[in-house]
Amino acid sequence: MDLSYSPEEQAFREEVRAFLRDELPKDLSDKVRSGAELGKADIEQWHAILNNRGWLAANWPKEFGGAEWNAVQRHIFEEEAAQANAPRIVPFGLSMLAPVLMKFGNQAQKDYYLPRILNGDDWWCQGYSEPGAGSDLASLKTRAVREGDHYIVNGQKTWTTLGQHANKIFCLVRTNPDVKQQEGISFLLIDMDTPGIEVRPIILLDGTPEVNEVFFDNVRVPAENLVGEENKGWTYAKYLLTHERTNIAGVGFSRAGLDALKRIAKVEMSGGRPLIEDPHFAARVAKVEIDLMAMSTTNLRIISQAAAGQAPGVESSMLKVKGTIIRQEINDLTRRAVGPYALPFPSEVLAGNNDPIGPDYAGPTAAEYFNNRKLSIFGGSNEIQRGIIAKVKMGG
Amino acid sequence: MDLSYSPEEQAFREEVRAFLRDELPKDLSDKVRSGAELGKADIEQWHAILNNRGWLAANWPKEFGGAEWNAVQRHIFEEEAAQANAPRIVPFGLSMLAPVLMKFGNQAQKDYYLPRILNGDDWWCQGYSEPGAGSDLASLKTRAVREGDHYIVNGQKTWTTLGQHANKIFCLVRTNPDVKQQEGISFLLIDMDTPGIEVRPIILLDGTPEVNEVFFDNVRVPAENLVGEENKGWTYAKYLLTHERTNIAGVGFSRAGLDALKRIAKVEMSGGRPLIEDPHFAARVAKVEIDLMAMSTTNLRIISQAAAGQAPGVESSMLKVKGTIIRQEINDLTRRAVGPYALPFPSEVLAGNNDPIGPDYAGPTAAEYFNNRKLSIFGGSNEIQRGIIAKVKMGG
Amino acid sequence: MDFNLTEERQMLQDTLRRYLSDKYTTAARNKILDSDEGMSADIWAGLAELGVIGALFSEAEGGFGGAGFDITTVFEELGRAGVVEPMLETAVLGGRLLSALGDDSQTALIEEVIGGSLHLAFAHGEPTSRYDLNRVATTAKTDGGDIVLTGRKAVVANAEAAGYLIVSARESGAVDDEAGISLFLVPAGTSGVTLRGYPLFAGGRAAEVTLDEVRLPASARLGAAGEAFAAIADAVAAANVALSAEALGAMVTATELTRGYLMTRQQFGRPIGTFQALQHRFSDLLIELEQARSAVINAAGHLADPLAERDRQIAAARNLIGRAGRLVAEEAIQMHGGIAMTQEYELAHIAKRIVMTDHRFGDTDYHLERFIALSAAA
Amino acid sequence: MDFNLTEERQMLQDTLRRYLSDKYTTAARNKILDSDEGMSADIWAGLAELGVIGALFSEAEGGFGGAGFDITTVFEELGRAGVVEPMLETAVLGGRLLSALGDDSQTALIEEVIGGSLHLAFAHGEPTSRYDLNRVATTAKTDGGDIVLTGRKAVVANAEAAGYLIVSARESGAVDDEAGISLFLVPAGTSGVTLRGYPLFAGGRAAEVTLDEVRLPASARLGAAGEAFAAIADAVAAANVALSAEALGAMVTATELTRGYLMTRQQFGRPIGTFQALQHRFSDLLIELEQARSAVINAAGHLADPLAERDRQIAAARNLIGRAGRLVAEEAIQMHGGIAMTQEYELAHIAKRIVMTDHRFGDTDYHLERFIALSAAA
Repeated sequence: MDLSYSPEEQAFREEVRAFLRDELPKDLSDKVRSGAELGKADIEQWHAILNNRGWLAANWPKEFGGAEWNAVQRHIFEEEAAQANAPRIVPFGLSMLAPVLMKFGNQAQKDYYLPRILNGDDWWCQGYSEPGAGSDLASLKTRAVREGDHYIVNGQKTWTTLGQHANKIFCLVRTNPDVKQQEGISFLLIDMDTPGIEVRPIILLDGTPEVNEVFFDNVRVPAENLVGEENKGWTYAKYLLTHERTNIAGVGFSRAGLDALKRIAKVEMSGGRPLIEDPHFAARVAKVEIDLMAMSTTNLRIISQAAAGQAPGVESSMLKVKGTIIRQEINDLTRRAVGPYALPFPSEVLAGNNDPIGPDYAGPTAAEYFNNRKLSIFGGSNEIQRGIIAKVKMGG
Repeated sequence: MDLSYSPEEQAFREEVRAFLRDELPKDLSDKVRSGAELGKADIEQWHAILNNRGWLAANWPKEFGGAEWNAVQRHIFEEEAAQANAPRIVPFGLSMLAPVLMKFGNQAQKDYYLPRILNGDDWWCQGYSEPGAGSDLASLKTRAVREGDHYIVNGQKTWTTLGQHANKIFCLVRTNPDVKQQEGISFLLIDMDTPGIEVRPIILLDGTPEVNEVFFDNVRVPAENLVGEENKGWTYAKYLLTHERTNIAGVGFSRAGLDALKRIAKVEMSGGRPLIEDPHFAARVAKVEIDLMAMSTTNLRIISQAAAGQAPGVESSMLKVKGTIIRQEINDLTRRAVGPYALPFPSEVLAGNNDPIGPDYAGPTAAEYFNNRKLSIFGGSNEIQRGIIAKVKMGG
Repeated sequence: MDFNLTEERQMLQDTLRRYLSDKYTTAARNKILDSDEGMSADIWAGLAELGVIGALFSEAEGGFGGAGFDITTVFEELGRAGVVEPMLETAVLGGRLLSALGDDSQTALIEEVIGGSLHLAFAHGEPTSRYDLNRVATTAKTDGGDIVLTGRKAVVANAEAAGYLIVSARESGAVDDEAGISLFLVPAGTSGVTLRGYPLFAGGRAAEVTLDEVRLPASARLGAAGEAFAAIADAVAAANVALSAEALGAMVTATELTRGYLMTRQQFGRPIGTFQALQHRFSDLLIELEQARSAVINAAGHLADPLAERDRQIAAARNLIGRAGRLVAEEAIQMHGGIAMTQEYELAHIAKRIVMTDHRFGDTDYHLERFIALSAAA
Repeated sequence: MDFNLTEERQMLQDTLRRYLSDKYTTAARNKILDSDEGMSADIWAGLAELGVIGALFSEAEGGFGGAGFDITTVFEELGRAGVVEPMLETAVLGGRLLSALGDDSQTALIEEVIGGSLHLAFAHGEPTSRYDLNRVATTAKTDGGDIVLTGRKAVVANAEAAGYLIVSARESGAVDDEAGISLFLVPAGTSGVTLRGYPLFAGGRAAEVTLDEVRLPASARLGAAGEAFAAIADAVAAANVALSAEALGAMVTATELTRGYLMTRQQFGRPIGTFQALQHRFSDLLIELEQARSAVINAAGHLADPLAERDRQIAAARNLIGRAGRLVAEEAIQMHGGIAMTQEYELAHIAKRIVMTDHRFGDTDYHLERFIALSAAA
């Protein structure tokens, strides 16, 4: 047991810090700090900068062009990147599809797709959820019927995050409707430009067009776009879902959010004193900070225990549940901290086209609070995670 | 809507107050105040005093010798009695068996048993729970086989509160093992002096012998002791369980407990000031007080809505859940309030045979905290109550 | 003690519920939310015609209600339907301030309010005053027979629609003195008044109000100079009762929507409402809903009490409803899952109404501290 | 960074766990709880022999450990088994105070402690000092070459068994000054010392100690006059790490007992662990258990840090463990139902150990306030 950073780890932190100082464009970090929406070009720019440094794919093996960082390195990077208000890395290609391709894809797929993910040639989105399925993924209905060397895909996906930017989608499709639900599913890679695909935005409760519905009407997908074996897609899907997602606890985001909250609470006045000196508010902030300090260690412990590339399984469910609770609590406190100035919702200001109403930090707080309710719903709801934990831990 | 007490209600409160001032023996209220255990004689004394005034059976109809108070009167009495540190009324005969007898008993049973309950001739205990059954009451195994004009009872009951004082027990027994669980149960009245009955105390985690196991070995019970019809006992049992129990929310106890807590927190010093001025402690006390203020109104609303003698049903489940949460929170805060003096457990002091360790209010706090965990377990656990609420309210 | 609504209030409740369920559908409301005005003139006229505004005033004021339980009857229904029209600003805050302090010509405006032809806005909060009612930096200086107002008012709900802003300003004392605050009736369009309007996150509109040497006749003052604080506190007490009831109504709807969803939505081959974990959590929501209703009753029933007890009960209610409201809003969204995250779904708006209540006239913590202070003083 | 136990600590953990699971059965412990001594001399000797006491001291002190992770390794195991023997008093508090302040003849006692032949007790808290380490009203007056102690010490754990009481007393300053406090080594049976002993609710014994003009030679003082506070704070910091680890161990056992019960106990025809509501709540316990473990690691890993950071981490750990511990204890009892309410069942004792930790060296709220103060100062 040793909680101190080794000289190598400290040197790495300095390296990350210097990189962020030198390479992170100020207009990007300003947008992140103010809660403004990032456009596709913003994210592509940041991905390219990271890729240029060899740091875009933190947990890919070196052979595929990854950084192959260990748990502590990833932790350090996430901490520093969040502190510096770096844009978040979009995970669909890098952390979700890529591990599946590395493990189950054929050589041609690896050779073709992995470099394109790194280079930003492809923007992937995820075709998992369907209307009416929710967390019951395996009940999916989108059909793919083999016709010669193509699959003909019909159906609908939903909650497709940033699908409006994507040129590719990886999909779970039903290739055999006559067997047990989990046994008739395949994993397909689909070009979004294929005729018959339509993307419609879903406006979220904070007004943002972050997620989409994707409709498939007789979409012809080359059979070579099948990953692994037909009807084995459920295995790959589970691998993707439980695969080591280093940032599932969101510790870096929470840390940055907490720091921002404390800055706000030092400036906001309540009853003639800074809000942070209000004992009740200070107590709530302290409790979530204490939870986060422990979560940070929990995260490092769990990720360290899993050998590189291994799935920590049920522990990642624990990280997800507690991590989202902490992030949502910080969102709640931040909204409260700004008082009446959480009420305005000036869309033109949030789009960056006008002066803020009240203090500049106040604008996005209510929207972020509501938007981040998704954290405990999407990607396997916290109820699903609790069920997984109970199943694994009580099964013995 | 009118929250103010009418002149009649105010007069009633004065009457109750005068009665308590004049009639409640000081040695009894002292014992209650200090958390000392009440003996059988103490309770019988208090019951007799109340009965003498006609106030023992608050919600019995007048025809049976009850006070037939309305909801507000009962509320006033409970508030005043708790404030005055009156002993609690033991409910087994008065509030549990009696309503069943009034509704389902035959004339002979009513004529014989009801006056004996009022006069203190009988001390009833409850034979519902069995080892291994827990909240799943209907799975009970104690058998009663009809032989001529007797039932022969074999089996075991448990968690029998104050069974050590009782001379009678009302029991759920299985009279038909060959039908659906709920359909083969009967409701029997049994004399504790009958040969074959053995009572063994269960020592609770705070050291008190409050509950018992009761063993039945070929116990002969006259058939006339059957209440209602054979195999219809489940109906009577449910009636008993969901029957209006005026005090299920425990508002009076909570109010008295909260007042005691505040008195303690004014005396206890922390960091050089009274504990009640510590903002964090004050906040926790305030939250539970706010919850209790609302609960007091919830209680009155619900009881007022149910016409006299009617079962409020699912609402009493709500009162039970929230009422126990509030009482347990007050117990927790009281334990915390006394600081290190919650640690000692001098049984001879608690028995009243020695000077207290530390302040006199500190002695029972830890024991009460642990003992009152039972509130959410016994009498239908809070999980069972939540299930009832969901079933009724979501069924529509 | 009596926990039944009077016959009149029962009728008001029935009428209002029927009207809103007919006219204030999700589609209609979404259209209102998207509109430039942020409210519907038709709905406002309809509410006036039904007597809903009049129910918030006493007979002496020209209405037929005005007590705590009238307020809660109206606002629970507004909350159930997620109504965004500015009843709080125009009728409760504006109306009560006029009534409490106005001279005959000023109180004459109440008739227009009740009739639905006049809107009001209470321009009191300032960029750094947060929830402190006593903190007023805007100044009122007498200049000859005139009064000159200078300052800034923050998040003034309904400012753009209001025929008059009721503006607080300090005539004397330190920035947080209760004494020295006056109210002024400022007609819309008065020179020197600038509004920067914007929509609110939970519907409706507000504005930042800049007062740049706004010159008014002395007759614009409501009541005696520097003595408006008590009336402000009274009006805000009534507003807090209204907000509590509105949140309660919205919580009822959130719970009902959740119940419906749990019973119909299928997952893993059965309605998700048959899963025990959700059942138990739903039961907790129902319990908190009963508690919230009791808190609203307590607050309304003590609105006419002596100030200390009135304010203690109101602080208790707002704190409890703040906690219960957050629980209900978050759990309702969580139990719904993704659908609740979409703007067009009823619950999204209702949840916003519940949560954003917490940013008006004190949040959950503010009211807890107030409760502690008032309890200690008692 | 490294989250693995060293080989030595792994061995210590294994050995201790095996020993306690053999010797410290529920039956054995219930016998100890019922005994007049409130502890077992055999167990104490056994622990000494295994090197468990030695593991709590550094090599310089004659042990082979003494770091934060040695403390947590030992105390997590003691907590798992619900051990009531006074390791905290004798080894952590007593040992560290001797080591920090003692002269050669005084530190020589550590050998007896490690060997198991000497018990110690830290007589510091007073009837009204609650958790304030700086609040010492007991006085030490010099009288010729002697020192005379007068005062009362409250809830002195292990006082009856101790060969020496380590008594704090004030030589100068105000009642809550950190400066001016000294420690004195008071042999058992010293004239003027009265013990009123009693059992503790969660096992073990303590005493109210009255010091009535207790006359000691000046050589009884530990360290320099009036300068003991820093050593007290250091020893209590280590005690807080130990208490955190002990509570963690007890939480592990409570959770394991609950898991076992949920999987075997049948109700409504199936194991109650198959009911989803309990499954989800049990999952939350497991999550909090991981958090508690991390909190213990953080506290132990920062025990040798500069004081501000050390104390901030320790306050964080005790607060988190106070919250998580209450949740685990209460939920474990609730999920068990009636059986957990009986004295003889393992969980009853374990739950008491968890909850009553909160009454030693500061409760959950005390540590939260400390955390806030230390964070604000940082």
